[in-house]
Amino acid sequence: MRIVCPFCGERELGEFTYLGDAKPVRPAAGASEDEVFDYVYLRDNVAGDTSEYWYHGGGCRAWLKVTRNTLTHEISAVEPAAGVGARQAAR
Amino acid sequence: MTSFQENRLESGGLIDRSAPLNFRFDGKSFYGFQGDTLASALVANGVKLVGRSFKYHRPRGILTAGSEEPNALVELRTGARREPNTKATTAELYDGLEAASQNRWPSLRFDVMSVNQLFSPIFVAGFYYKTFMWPAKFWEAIYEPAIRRAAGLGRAAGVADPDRYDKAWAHCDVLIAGSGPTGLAAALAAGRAGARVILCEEDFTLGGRLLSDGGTIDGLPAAEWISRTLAELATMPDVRIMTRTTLFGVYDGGTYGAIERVNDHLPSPPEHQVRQRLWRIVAKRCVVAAGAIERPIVFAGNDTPGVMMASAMRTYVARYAATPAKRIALFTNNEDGWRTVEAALGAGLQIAAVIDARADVSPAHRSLASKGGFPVLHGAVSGVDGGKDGVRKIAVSLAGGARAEVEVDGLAVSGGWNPAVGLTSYHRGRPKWRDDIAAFVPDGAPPGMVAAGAATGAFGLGACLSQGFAAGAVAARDAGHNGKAGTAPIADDEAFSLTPLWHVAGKGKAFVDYQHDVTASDIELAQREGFESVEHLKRYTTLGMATDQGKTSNVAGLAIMAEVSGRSIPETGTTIYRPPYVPVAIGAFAGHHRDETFHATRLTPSHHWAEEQGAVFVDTGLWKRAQWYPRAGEKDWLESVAREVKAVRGGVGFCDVSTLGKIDVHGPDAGAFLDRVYINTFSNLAVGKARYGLMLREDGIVHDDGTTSRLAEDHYFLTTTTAKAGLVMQHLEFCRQVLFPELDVQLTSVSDQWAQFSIAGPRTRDLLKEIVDPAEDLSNEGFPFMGAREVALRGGIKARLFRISFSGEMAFEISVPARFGQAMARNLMLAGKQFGVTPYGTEALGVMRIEKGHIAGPELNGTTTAADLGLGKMMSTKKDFIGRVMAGREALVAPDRQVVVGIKPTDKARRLRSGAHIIPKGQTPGPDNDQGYVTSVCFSPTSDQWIGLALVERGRERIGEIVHAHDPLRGEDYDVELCNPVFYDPDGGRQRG
Amino acid sequence: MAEFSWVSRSPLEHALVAGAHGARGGEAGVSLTEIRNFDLIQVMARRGKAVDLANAAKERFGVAAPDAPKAVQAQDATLIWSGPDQFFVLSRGGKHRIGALGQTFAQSASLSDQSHARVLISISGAKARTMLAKLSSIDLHPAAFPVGMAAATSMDHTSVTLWRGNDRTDGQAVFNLLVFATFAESLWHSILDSAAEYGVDIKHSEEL
Amino acid sequence: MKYSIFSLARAAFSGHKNWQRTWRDASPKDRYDVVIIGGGGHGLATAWFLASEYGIRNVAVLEKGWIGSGNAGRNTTIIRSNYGLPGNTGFYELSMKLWERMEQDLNYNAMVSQRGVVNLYHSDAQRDAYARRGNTMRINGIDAELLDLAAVRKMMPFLNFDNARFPVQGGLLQRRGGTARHDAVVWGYAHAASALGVDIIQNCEVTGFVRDANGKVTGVETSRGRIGAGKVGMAVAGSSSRVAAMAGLRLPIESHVLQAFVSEAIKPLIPNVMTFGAGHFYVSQSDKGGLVFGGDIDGYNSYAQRGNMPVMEDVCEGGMALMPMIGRVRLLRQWGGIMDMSMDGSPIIDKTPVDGLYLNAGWCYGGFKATPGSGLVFAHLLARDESHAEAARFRLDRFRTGAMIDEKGQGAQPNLH
Repeated sequence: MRIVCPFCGERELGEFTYLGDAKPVRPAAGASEDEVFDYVYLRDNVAGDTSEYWYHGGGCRAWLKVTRNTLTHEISAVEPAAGVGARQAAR
Repeated sequence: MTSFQENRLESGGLIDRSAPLNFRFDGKSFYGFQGDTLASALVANGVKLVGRSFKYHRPRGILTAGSEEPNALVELRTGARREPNTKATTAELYDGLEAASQNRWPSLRFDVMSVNQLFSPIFVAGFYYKTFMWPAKFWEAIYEPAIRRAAGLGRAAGVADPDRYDKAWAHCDVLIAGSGPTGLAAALAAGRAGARVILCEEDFTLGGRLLSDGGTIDGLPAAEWISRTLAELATMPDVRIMTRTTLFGVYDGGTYGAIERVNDHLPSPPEHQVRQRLWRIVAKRCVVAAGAIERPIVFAGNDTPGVMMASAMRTYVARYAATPAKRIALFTNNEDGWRTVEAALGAGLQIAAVIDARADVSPAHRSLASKGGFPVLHGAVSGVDGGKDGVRKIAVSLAGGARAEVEVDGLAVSGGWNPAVGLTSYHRGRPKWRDDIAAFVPDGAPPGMVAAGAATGAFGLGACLSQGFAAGAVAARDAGHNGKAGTAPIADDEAFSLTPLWHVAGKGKAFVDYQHDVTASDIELAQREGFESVEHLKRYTTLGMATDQGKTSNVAGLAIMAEVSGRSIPETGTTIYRPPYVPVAIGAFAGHHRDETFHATRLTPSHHWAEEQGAVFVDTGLWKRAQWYPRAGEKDWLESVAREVKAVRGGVGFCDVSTLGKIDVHGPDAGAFLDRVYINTFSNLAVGKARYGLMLREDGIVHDDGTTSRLAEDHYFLTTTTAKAGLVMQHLEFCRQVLFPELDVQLTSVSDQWAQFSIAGPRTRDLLKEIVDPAEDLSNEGFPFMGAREVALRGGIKARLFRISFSGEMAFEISVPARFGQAMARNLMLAGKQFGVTPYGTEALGVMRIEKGHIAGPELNGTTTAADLGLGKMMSTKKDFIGRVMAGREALVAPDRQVVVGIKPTDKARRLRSGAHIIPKGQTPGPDNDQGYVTSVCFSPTSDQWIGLALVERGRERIGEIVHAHDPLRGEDYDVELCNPVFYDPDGGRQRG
Repeated sequence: MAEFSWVSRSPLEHALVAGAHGARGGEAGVSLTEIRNFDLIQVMARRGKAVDLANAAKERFGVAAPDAPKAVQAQDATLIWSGPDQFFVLSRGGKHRIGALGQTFAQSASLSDQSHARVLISISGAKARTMLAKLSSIDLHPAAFPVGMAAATSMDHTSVTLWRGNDRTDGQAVFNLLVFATFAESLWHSILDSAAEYGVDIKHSEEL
Repeated sequence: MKYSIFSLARAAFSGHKNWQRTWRDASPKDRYDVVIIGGGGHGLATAWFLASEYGIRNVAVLEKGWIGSGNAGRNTTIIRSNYGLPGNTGFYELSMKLWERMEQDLNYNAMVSQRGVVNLYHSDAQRDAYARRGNTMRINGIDAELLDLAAVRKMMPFLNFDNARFPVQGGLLQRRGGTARHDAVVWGYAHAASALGVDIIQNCEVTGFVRDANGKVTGVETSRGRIGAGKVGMAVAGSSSRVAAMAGLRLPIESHVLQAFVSEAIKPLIPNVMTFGAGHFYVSQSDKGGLVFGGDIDGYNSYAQRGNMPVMEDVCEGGMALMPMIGRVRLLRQWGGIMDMSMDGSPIIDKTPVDGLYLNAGWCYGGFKATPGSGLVFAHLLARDESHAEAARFRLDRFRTGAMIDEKGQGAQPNLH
């Protein structure tokens, strides 16, 4: 598998580390145990296109949000994990 | 010296008669020529019997001339380089080659195990599932060892492979598999268009079937066209042609695996060179021009030596000028098989008959028969008379029902061709059936890949050239190259007409899978017993699971299953195609990652200094760390370690702790950031101070710990444990980039920038005064416990000094830029000489941390909470932090959790061991009273006895209780007392003093 | 009072043996030079300050800092992209120390000194690309990796920064490699292993 | 027909014409007391135990493809009970005891081969962890031995002892561990369950659940029509999330691909099952002669049933580091199975919040060795509506309460278990 890092270009799988589903959002401070439980433990585990976090640790150390099909492994989109919007704001 | 080869033609072939090569097969010496394979050289020398089959030990000869060979497997080379199951058909001949037949005893001709054939009525498919069950104990003792000895084929060397391997990457626009007409045409088109091209050919000569079948292309004989084409390709700097290289698999993102047999054509690799190289080829497009494989027809006795695929027979004759037989018959169901007759006649061989299963034969072939004076029999071969010396006679069932017999010493068989659909199907693709050629062809392919030529069922030369050329041009264009490709090479298409015939009924064993001895009746039996799915068929009979990967057997097997189960072939379907396309040496997949270079090695800045001191090193992750520094006369490591501990506790010592993860946390929000990742608060830490921190995972379990210092308002220096350095950095980057992108914070690993030493012991300050600039105030007031700041050292360099203590002594950690690490170690020795300074290793470090009750890896085991470790009070209730909520779940705050406690044996002389379990005193050990286990132990020179830490149920409430340490693995049982985990200086006066 | 000497030792000092290595006969296919005397500062933009950082860099070095994987040659420094909104300043020892750069970038960036954290190896020769193909998954074809191209990548599972410097006077490409100091000896041996079949010429230099 | 050497010899005389189907090819009835989704080892074993132990014979096993087409036919055939945490330890030993009598129970030779499993260690810390685990095993009445270097050398003289990056220091041995012929386990349970009246229905894909007004599951919709059920049990590891989603459930499970590899068949070389402690590699040799080996999962969610090269290389690197004698042995085939990776690395066998729907999932790497035990405890749960004593900790709500069974200590990160 190869991932097109938005910063570095296309790189081979070995440079990346997988974290998992990017859909769950960390609940805000003060969230209930149930909400945090859901965030930490429950997964849709989709067979098909899914958005997930990958870390380009063997390269530029950016966290990426990768849209990938779990049936075919085809990658349709990659963006910085913080989101393109957040990144532009940061600049 | 004679190089007489009885079955070698006087002229012709692609062999170099001026380069005779000596080789040995089963101890007997022979000659062949440069350009031979082992198989062609054996053919040239009239060797027919080359191996024994897997189950029945039947005599077998050479069936094919390629990597699909099921029978002609040998042990190649000797000693440590012995390679089992090497296909003689792909082994390139070299001078001095040694090969031996396999799976026979005492010899190939007289094999005792051929007695198995007598039991063949019982040894049917799956027989072992129905028997060997009684008595139960006999399986491991008797039945299984016998089966294991009988099974298997060749013998591995059993000693370390002496050769080297490596791996490499390659990149191209267009990757082409195969150098037959299709592949060469594709390379021409893509190359001319300006694409970067890699062409892989598993053979050592380019040309594919052209080398055997010839033909006329662009008006030139095939050989001339090949040279002209190669000459043109050679002018293109971005076209790379790799021979002896098999493309074996396709992986995601256009990554392909290929194996290059760099030096297998030599007795051993030249110095500094590898035997084989694994390629990972990244290609934008791939053209599969892998051709097709001729398939056998299943009939009784079809495994007799001398029965050979028709295309293989003409390969031996045309390419190698070697004649497998003198008087041959052809058994075919298609037009292509006749080309073998043409080739054989051209080489002066005698044709005894052609048995054609089709109703009609073309007029051209009919006249060829009458000119050649041999009969054309319409029917099928139904039996073979012969044995280990080869075929003597074949029985033919004629179309009208009559029988005929033909005397021959060789039988060429053509059942049609199966396109090589492997590469196109490795992403679980299922090929589709084409009735006109009675074969499966690719139905789609992984992204970026396309098949062309015979691999798609286009068997004519003209079609191969035009398809290959077109595919090459399109691939180049898709990869962004629009140069002019010119015109495609042109040739005529041969006729290909086929009437499917899979299986001829008859008496005697008719083999579908030669190597695994799967017969037509085995398939019928499998169907009868309900194993009708092709996957069940494969698993029940082992069809297609041999080293030839079913290349000659799979389609015939499922065709027979279709027949007996009353389904069509496409309804029956294929099994899943799995890589690799040819078996690949495990050594090649490892490359240079073996022995000491299995993984990288990390060295501390003072490593070579420690080596000079005679340190013993220990592997900690990738690190080599000094474990202890033995001195002459010390009888064991315990003695050395005890000396180091005493030296620290009584004076001063130092230890390289550079392996700790070190991270610069910069930015205005650095403090706020740390507040969210640590359970305790860092934003209120004063500049110039250090604080111990604990971080949790989001599930509430302890992740890591370490001290973090504030060096400036917007600069913290964070340390992690050695083991977790990389993971913590990854976690912090996740927090920074994903969870809290609103914070202005920057992270950099500075683990390699700083050589860090722990200096500990009551004389630490004395030592430091020697080396630190006198202007620096090191007094308790000027540099209090948990102080942290930059200091100048004598001689002009700057260091970071932290007053932190892992040993419990008065201690500092000092960091200098890493290239001064060695100098620092030497200077510490110099500065501390008068105080008896002693370097200490990780063992002494461990002893002192246990004496002090500090937790480390064995306690931070991924299941312990802050409270388990006695650090529950550190959890701030005033802020959110990673793991806060989940840490509060009921089972994680339950009162009966196993918590860290100290232990000491009641018998002071008793040694403790980690991994012993804790059982209440007086009870019989069992799952219900297993209350915990010993995590860390050491001999404490300070207490003069073994001490340890343990995780014990309600341990903190049970201080003083005598419990039982139960260690059945080591046959030890003894009483220990649960105690305060801080064995040494519990009120901490020494480290503050 | 003892005399302390502070000798700076390269992490490769032990492993690097100048001279020929591997196959002999004919010109060495690979030349390896370790460069020993340099300052290397990591510069990371603070939140919202990327533009300010670019301006400050331009002012100090006269060139725009790289905002893509490139190495930009300034008069007395090389600015090498190392990640989004960050780059290295590589210069001859003493030219651009962290203290001086800290003033330049005080308003726009966080700085981290990496001068001792990396080893710098320069690789060239007729077989340099062929050898690097064994260690690097990056496409180093001249069209794909021209002079000035850089990559934060991994070799043999070890993080490195790789960039193509100016060609040698004989036209051969030059590949520069920053390797983590504690991995350097290990990766050095991997490089030697990979290059041995082509013949290797080894030296070190204090000059950047 | 009872299988034995005698029936085999008799059959030989009649040219093997009289063999019956190994299991009946059943068509679905309207209703069953229990419908089990998934015709793998677990589903079939559950059916057999329901019929043989609990007297419930009106049972159907629904398989969307051919029986054994999931992980039962796609594993490395290892059986062992060397687990270290309460919950796992007792359960896997229960399973091991059932392996030991399987052939006699089923009248089918599944080639259970107790040739020993050795986990090699390369550091003091690993030794201590194995000591802890081995002692747990012994306390639970399970055989375990801690081998020192000399003992390992004697048992496996072919390992790299002399120039290894991470030298072997010893190993944890379970002699009763070993291998079993994976496909035969499936066929054996099918054979025996079918003989007791269980309907095994292949090519029957479940497409939905039938629920009554109270939400209780009363049947399943399938590609072969609606089938009523008193209770429905899921044993579809690899697809658990997908099937559970049809009932509106989200699970603490991710699907990951685990590759395995087999070499060409060679004469006996490796006597037992070995795991390399300094990398990702484990190996045994099949009775047919192939070295069967594997390593770590590829590390990202996948339903593709095929893997990528980095892990393949990583596994072979581990193999060569441990035993450089396999360098010239050729890798013949590679395949990938879909692991039901749970959030703590341990299985879930429990009722679900949906009435009438029962869950058997989250097996991670433990699925094959668990087959008989899983069948028994799941049958118990289905028959009695309460957990079997040895499966009481495999609760679905343990993640909510914090009572995880985390052998590797990796937390809620399925790809690291």
